[in-house]
Amino acid sequence: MSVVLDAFTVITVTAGLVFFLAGTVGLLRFPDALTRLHALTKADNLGLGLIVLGLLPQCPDITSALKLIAIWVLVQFAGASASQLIAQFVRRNEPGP
Amino acid sequence: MSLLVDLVLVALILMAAVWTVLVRDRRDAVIAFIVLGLLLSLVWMRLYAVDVALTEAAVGGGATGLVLLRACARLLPVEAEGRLPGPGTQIAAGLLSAIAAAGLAAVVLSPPVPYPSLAALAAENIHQVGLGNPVTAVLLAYRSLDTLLEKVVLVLAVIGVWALTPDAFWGGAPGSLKSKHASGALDLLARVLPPFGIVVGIYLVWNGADHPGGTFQGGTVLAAMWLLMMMADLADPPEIRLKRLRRLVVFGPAVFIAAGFAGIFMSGWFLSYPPDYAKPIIVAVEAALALSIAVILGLLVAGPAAEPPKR
Amino acid sequence: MMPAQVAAPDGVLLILALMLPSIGLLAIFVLGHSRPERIALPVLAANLAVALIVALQVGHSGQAATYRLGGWLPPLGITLRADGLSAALIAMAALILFVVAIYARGNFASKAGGSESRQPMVFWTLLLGLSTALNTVFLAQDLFSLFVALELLTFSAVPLVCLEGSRETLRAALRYLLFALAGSVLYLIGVALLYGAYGTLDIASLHQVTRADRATSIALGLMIAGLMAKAALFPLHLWLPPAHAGAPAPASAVLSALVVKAPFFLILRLWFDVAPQPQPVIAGTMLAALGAASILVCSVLALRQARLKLMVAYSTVAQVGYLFLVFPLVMGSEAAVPWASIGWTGGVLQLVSHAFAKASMFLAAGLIAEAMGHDRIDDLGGAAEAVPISIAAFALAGLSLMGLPPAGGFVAKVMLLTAAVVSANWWIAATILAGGLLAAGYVFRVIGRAFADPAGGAPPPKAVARSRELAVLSLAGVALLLGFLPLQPFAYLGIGQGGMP
Amino acid sequence: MPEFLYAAAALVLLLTGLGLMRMLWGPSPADRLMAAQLLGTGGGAIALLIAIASGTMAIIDIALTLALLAAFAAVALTLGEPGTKTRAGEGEQ
Repeated sequence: MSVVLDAFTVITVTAGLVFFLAGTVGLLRFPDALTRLHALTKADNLGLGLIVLGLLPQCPDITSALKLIAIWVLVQFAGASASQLIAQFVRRNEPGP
Repeated sequence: MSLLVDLVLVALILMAAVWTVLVRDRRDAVIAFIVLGLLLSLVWMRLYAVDVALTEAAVGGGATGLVLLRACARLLPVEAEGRLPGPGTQIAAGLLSAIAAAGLAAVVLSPPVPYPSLAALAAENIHQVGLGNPVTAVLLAYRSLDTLLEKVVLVLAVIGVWALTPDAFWGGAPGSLKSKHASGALDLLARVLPPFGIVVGIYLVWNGADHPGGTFQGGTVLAAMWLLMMMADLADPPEIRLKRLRRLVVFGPAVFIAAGFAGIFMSGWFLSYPPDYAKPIIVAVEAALALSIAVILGLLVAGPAAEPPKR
Repeated sequence: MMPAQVAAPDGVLLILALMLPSIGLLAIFVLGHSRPERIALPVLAANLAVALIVALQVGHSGQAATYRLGGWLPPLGITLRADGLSAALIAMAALILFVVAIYARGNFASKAGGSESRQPMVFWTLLLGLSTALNTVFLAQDLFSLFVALELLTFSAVPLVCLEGSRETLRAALRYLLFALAGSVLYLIGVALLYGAYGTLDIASLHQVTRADRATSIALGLMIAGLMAKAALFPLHLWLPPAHAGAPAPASAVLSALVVKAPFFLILRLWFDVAPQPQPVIAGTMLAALGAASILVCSVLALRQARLKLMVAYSTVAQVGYLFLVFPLVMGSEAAVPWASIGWTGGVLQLVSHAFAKASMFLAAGLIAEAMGHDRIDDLGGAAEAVPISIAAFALAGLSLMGLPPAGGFVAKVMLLTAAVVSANWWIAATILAGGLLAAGYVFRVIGRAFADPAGGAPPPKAVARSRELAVLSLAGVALLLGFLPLQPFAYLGIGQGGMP
Repeated sequence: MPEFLYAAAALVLLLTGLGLMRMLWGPSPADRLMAAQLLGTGGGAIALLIAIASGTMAIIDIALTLALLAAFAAVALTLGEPGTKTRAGEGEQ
């Protein structure tokens, strides 16, 4: 059982890493601020989400597991709001395309 | 493998620190400074100083950035004048930093073996105050006088900031923190996040007795929530003449001092706690302090009064 | 480690010395809506009473008074301790703060029934903040507690500088803040290094274990450098003149008389109680050389000032310079212990007599400026008729700065001079004499102008309250009375030194 | 398993740290802030990975605090925006 869970952790955490990689590459390579923002949110949503998912089986107790989920939810919400704010900021401060 | 984490961390910190100093634009420097705070929080975490890491995460993430960016907003007109520190100031500052860094390096590179520490002694005596977190025992029991006086420093800081109020505005409200541009996202954030934040803040204070966390971390999170509401225009900065506000500022230090004097009567010494009641007293003092810290930090960010009091 | 059952009654007073002013400032913050001085004055009076009782008890018992916070023993807990020196200094600070408060009613009294206004509220709370800070500096026995004390001091002192709110005073306050914070950072780094090396911050514990190694030297060097910036030792004095000259007179008086003494006191503690014995001769000589530079450079600058308050402020840097002459003098003396030497006693006496003299001088300068409507030295003609008592106080305080008999500064400087001659530090002896001459120059310049005829067309001087003039005179009187102390090491200052429990 | 989690933490740090190049390049404050934002999320992930890897559950609270304050820098950015209410020389008379 634990081997299966460990394998699950390895796979999902690795997948999470891929999204962090994607986020970073996007942030560095995409041409303008709004598209870069897209890349960023991918890392927020999926990168952290997959890592949390992968860590859940490794949690020693239910409280920490719940905290992990709460953290992911908070980051979703904060990330979405922050992207909105940053996008509005970009709109105001840069001449439109 | 954990060595790799540390190496990357060190490289990033050096980069962020150098960039913070070198970048010309103030706002860019502040953003770099926020990044530096994040990285420092990770460093404390790697050193297993979880209490410090929590403080850095809360203060660096919630308060410092706000204070500095608000200061930037006020300083922009000055920057337009193009007045930068002269070469003399720059050289002096650089020299000072170099001397301090060289001193630190010289000591750190020649460590005494073994490191002497009071950690064991602090842990040995912790049962006398009924706590589980030795950091809290240091802050609220062994060295409680320092903590108490630091809270007096915070009150003095509020007075110092208020002292910058123009005479005609004394008693009025600090300048609004709200953005000129309405934003649904900000409004939503400021409506949804504070309930979570208040729970987390209280949790950190309560948890601090036995686990990492405590008054300052919890108080800072609470302050951040208040500030968020002020920025989203869901709360106005309060008029500085309000008695209710001032009572909240003083509440924590006053409870702490009262507990100190109660100690003289209950167990012989100022700031001593009778063993049976030590934990409830300490938690009560912490709760009062957290409330005051939250209000004080909020007021420090809000700044001096910027309009006359409403009659 | 359990709390002991009985607290020594003298020790409880040490707690009161810290807590009374703290409670007072919190009370003004919450309650003092219209008349903050009604809380501040009784609190400062009580603080004076506490300080005097502590001083008398220490003298009576011949032993230091000690209090262990929460009953915890060092190195885990924090100790407050009043030895002879600390007791003398808290009494000095309490007395000066009280007299300054009486004087300051004239500047910052609020109108009956009026609503709270900015300057009185800020001034009175910060004055009590300074009282807390100074008592903590003089009594705390733990290097980190002393850091907190320095923070209390900074946060109370800096806003006082810009109380007026003009552009220049804001700039002066900001510069002061930068120097003070840089000093704090250096001090704190040193504290961390010492803890890393010895695992304790308790001064009495450190006294027994410090080694003359690299870590200790660097830690102490950083701390002393930071404190030098706070004490405005040349060339780190740049912040002081605009800050002390820009503050309102009562604030300048406490800043110059008391606030710059706190970091010096801490250097004294580090040097004699923490640093491994014997202290390096070169370091002591360097401190004294900077002190001598302070005396000479800033006395000359004081001579050249056009404004009275700036002149008095430059004189502070010069007079603080004398304090730093102590270090080589004590090392060169024949006495086995520093506190039994003439050089050490002369230094302490210089600290105390300058505190009273400079407080008096700044307050006198304030009254002169109020009466004349300006403080340009060249246009002070007629001041001797307008505010004769203030001019007299200024002259008496000036005697102390010059080191002329019968002032306290005379005894202090003669003791320092004797110690310099005995230890064959001729350059120090020459500096003391030159500094006295220069001080005579800048003091007599003011007195001379004050007795000149008023310039034609100058507005008639305004009257100032007699009680305030008498407060100024009383401080100068104390500075004078100190001159009747005998020319020998005082046993009182040695109480509790050395064999620290 | 801890070794893998530490390695993952190091990788997340490396990746989000590389993202900091955007902080150096800019060009707008929004771009720089995005780098900080990415590092914030990454920091949360690193904290969680290390918490589980080292068995120090208290570290989860660091991630919780970071998550709670994740949007603050973005909100604060609007404070520094030209056009918000600024009063030059405020505090002087």
